[in-house]
Amino acid sequence: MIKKILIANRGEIAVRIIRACREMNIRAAVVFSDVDRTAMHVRMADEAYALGGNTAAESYLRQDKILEIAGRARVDAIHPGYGFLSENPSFAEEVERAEIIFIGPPAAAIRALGDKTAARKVADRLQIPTVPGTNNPIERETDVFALADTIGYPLLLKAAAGGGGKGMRVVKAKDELSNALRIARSEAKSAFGDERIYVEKFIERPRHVEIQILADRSGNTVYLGERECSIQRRHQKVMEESPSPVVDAQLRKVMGEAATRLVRSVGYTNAGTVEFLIDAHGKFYFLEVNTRLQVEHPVTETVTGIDLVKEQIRIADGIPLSFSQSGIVANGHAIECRICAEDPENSFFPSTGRLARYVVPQGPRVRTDNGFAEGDAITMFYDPLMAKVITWGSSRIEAIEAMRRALSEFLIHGVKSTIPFCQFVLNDEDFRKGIFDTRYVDEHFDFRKLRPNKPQEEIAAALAAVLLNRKVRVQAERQDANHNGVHSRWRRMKLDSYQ
Amino acid sequence: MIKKILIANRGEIAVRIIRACREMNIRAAVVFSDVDRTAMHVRMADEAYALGGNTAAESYLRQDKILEIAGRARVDAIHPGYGFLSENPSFAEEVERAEIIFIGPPAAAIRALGDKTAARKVADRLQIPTVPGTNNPIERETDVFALADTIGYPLLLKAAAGGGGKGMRVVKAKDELSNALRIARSEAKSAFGDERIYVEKFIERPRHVEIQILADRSGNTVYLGERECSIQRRHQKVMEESPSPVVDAQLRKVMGEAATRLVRSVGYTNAGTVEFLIDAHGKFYFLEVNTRLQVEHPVTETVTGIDLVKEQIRIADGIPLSFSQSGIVANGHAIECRICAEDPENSFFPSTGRLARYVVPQGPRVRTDNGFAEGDAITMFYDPLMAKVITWGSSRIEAIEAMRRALSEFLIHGVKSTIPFCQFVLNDEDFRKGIFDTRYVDEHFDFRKLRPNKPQEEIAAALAAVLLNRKVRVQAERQDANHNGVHSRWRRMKLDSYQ
Amino acid sequence: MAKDETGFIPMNPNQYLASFGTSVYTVTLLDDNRARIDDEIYLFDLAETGQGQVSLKLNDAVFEISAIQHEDDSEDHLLHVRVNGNLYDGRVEDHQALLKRNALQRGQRSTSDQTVRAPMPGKVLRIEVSAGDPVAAGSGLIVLEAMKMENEIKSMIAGSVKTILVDAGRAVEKGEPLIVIEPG
Amino acid sequence: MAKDETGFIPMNPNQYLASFGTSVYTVTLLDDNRARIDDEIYLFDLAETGQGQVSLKLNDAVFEISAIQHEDDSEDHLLHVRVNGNLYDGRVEDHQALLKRNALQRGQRSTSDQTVRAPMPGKVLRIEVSAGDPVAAGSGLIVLEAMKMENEIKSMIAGSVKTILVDAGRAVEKGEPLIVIEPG
Repeated sequence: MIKKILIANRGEIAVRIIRACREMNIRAAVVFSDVDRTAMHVRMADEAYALGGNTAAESYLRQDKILEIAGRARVDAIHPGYGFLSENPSFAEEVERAEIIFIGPPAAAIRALGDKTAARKVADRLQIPTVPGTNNPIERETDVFALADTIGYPLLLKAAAGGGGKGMRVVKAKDELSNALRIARSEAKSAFGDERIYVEKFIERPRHVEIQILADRSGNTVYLGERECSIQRRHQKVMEESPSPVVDAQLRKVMGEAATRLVRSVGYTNAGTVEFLIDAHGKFYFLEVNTRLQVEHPVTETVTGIDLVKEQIRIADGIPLSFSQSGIVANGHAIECRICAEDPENSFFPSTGRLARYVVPQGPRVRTDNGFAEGDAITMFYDPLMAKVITWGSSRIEAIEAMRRALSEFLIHGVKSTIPFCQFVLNDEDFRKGIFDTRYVDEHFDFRKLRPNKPQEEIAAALAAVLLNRKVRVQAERQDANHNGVHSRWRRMKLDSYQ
Repeated sequence: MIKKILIANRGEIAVRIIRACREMNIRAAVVFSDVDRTAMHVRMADEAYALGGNTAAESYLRQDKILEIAGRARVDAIHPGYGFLSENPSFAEEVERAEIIFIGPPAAAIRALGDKTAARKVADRLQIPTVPGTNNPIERETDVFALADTIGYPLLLKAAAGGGGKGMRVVKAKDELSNALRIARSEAKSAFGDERIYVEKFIERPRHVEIQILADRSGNTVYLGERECSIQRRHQKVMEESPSPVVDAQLRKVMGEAATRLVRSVGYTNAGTVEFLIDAHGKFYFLEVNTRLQVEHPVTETVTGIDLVKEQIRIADGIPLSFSQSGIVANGHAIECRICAEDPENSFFPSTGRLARYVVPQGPRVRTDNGFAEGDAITMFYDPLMAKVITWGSSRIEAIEAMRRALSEFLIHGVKSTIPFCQFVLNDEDFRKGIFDTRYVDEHFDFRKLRPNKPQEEIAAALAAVLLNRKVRVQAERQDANHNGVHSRWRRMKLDSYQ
Repeated sequence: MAKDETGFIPMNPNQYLASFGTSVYTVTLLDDNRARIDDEIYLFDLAETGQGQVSLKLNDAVFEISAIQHEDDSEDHLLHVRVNGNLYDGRVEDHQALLKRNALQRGQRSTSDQTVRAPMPGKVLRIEVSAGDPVAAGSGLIVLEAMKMENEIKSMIAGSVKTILVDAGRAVEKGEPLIVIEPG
Repeated sequence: MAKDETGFIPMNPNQYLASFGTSVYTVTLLDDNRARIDDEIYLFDLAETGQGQVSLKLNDAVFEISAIQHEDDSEDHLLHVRVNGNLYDGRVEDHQALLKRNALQRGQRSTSDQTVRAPMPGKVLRIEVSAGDPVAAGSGLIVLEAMKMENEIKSMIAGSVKTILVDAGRAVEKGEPLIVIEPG
């Protein structure tokens, strides 16, 4: 039985897993880099082990150190979270070789589905529709050009080892291809250490919809409905919801069963996500499998009432699922906003700094999965995700209004954040009607509309600034006066002593 | 249509109502006493109006000022919250006379059910079982003694105008009666300005179970299941849950229908709660009606998904309920802990002070309805309730484990709180099995068991205290050294200048 | 871990007595990251967080700690230490403090009269005892009204009422002495 | 509310210019709770909260406000003011500051060269322009790598590249000048 878990991650997801451990009376051990010595995941853990270093490569990606610590700490299992080592099949293998439970799918299943090219082959074999394109990474530029002519533009270039939209490039026309290919390869190399690229048809107006699955070690596989993840910036998700405004019960069943069939075929266990695109005609295409917990898992938890992290731990411990497909009922609507340290007024550039003020929302229908506290620093070393806000409503519009309310309470001072962007989306009529696709940011978003249009607030800002300015000046004058006072006294003392 | 609401309350419930207003795009105006100028409900409101004074009588109970402000602020409606003016029928009347909507039942319904004696008469007429006792307040001590002999001991003395357990006294035997009567009258007078007392049979091993109802202005009345509120200290609820471990579907229906019949009979609208006792044999007795929102309303919201505050506002605005009795489905289990500034090691005495540290729990399955922030003061003027933590689980035990986790994150430094008491209860085997009644605190609770039994934490406390002690000493020495340094420099300067 | 502390004075300036509940720990700081606590040596690392708290690593275990001085109890320098949210009350005495305490204890008769203080601000409603009355542990002494409730303050020890320091009707501050009980 | 601020210097030491976005407010503090903002008189009450914020009452409306000085932009004393969670960037100038600014503007040629700064710490991957190159508003200048992403920094104005201050491969700090663009 799992009594102690090593969490090989940081930030909000490490905190999320610690909380699940607490509720299951499991001891939580964590690892940390030098800058993370006082990070929230360390503060909340039961045990903490230094990795040294600061960059991901020096710390959270160091398989050797993590395995050594797991042995020393005598943990029963390792939870990799998302990112870092979570989808690395050789790490999963090494963990299992050390007779420690890897909280995730078997290495073979990661290998079979984690690589996009391999996963597409499986899907093709099972006759699950895929996006037209290559099943193999293409090495030579001339081959890319030849294929492009077959499929037709626009094209999408994707890193074979990528994920979360990293290393993706759209190529609109032939004359952009050569340059785009170079950048995509360079990014893929720097992000994943693997510059292989593959090429596919770019689906226009696609919605990104994914199916959450759970598979236990007794052969039960279920799907937990879908997540709509079309609101993306830089090809990365920033707002997600469940259910999707375009998925009805019939489509949910077809996609859910396709996802189940896919993971079953490779002996998959634990949690996983099968990503699809849905085009303007409601046709879906298999995209890839994320063989791990997703960032956006809370929206599924919120509507189904099923705790995915606890289920991951139970499955890894050999416990069968306590519910069947028919027992999974989605209730109401959930939305998530990712609160990232980025500047939406400046192309979502990362924003670093110290959190001078950091107040997270509270109250009804709000869940905040958060990895930082006031006074903490946001460094350039890791992912800019600070927190996720999840709201629930009995209807989609109630969830949206709850999110508007929650974000109005979220106070961050010290770094820029995606909050104004999320507020823009929540106020946008098309979004509120459910009409959007993955091109939403390119087509709808105007950073000049981010600034709030509230004249009374601006007047209040002006007056408060004047009053604070005067206060600072008065204090400075008082200090000067005191200094003069000291000087005078000192002069007087000299006079007294020596005259 | 309601566009602006005046909230005639403070603390967590005022904040709760502000949040509902935000989500409904209604402007929220609040009132405040002198000490509350920077209280959370003022900070979060759109508009704020000074009442002056500090005690409740000087501020939040001043009907005249509140009505004057409501007129000046041109609000459409007043929400009274709980406590203060919420169950005062003449205030409701005055509000209506000023052509402002009172967000609560009509004055006549408050009058018919708000007084316990009147409410019992209604219940008797409808053949809803009540606890044996008097329907009228008893004035003369000799009459009390005579009645006591008829009913038999133990007896319960209750303030006619009381609520929330205030002004209640158990009398175990005849020789205690005279003294208890004196104290009960004095407390009733000081708390409610009404010293009338009534007398009833004290039900042994009773569980306090209450039914939430909603009634719109179109004649629809529904019940939203029950709340179990037997964990009480000083006859006041401190932990509540829904559903109750002792209420099955059949009993829920019978009690729910009794509650509905009762409120319907007096033309009740808006939210209300019908309180019952359930004895050891599962027999229920009508106790009283709270003609307002309850402190513990979030547990019902959490399992039903219905937002009671929003429904209150919609009903007051004349909008019919959007669901029928059969549409109300309870999902999973919710528990609430009241976090009060009280010392559970010292008879739950109120504890005042400044919140040097105040960190509320976050993350999955936790809702915190909170009225304070770090740096705020807890004064002696008002109710000691600081926050409510509500957790949800698919099972009762999952909700309990989530609450244990949540309370372990709730950090309060500066005042004592009920957190250690709640932790005691959450760890208690009888509570975990669902075996408890309103005598739980008297019979199970031992304040000497409140201190955590965690040797490693105590060692950590000792070492941290030593290290902080040394740091303070070193800093003090350094300051002394600096002072000496200044002196030396000053002496040197003198020497330089004048030798 | 509980030890008899009477008369024990550490001679090492890096040695401290930390009293928490019924336990008394002898803590010796060996260097910047090693301490001996009673008979065991621990590796430690104390890091301040941005929130005015500290994160203490003790061997591999990690604790989130914040400490404040008890406000209305300045006479004995009680520390409230929160470890992972749990409260530990205690005090720390170093070489100098212990020397001072020892000298004080020698110099004056150790009296154990107990001063009953107001646990909150409020109004004295009734005084239920008179000077000289015998009291049992747990028997009522005085009734305070605060936050709309009557709160009966009880004696923690058996003995007799030595002095009554307040009158009925009087408003009292938190921590204000109300009654002195002489044990016996 | 937007006014031409050129050359306007308040003669009253209680008068300030507050510039927020495209609006410039003339704020005169009349006494401790009255201010004239442009042509309107407001009753105000500023109260500090325990959290280092202020609660500002402006007539009957109430705003929760926190303000910090922009860290890496010390040259123009930009204030970040959060009102009810929304961000307002601006600056305040009093009598003295305005006199000083006016003197400065008379003394030196007003140059509007734009310095492009690093919006985050990172590594310069590529420089896409050379000195003298014409640039359009929105055209790419330099590619920074940070947080595992490539970030192309674009010109905000049309003009030409005056100076390139960094080399490819170089690590840069947040706010560090990268390129100077001459408008035109």
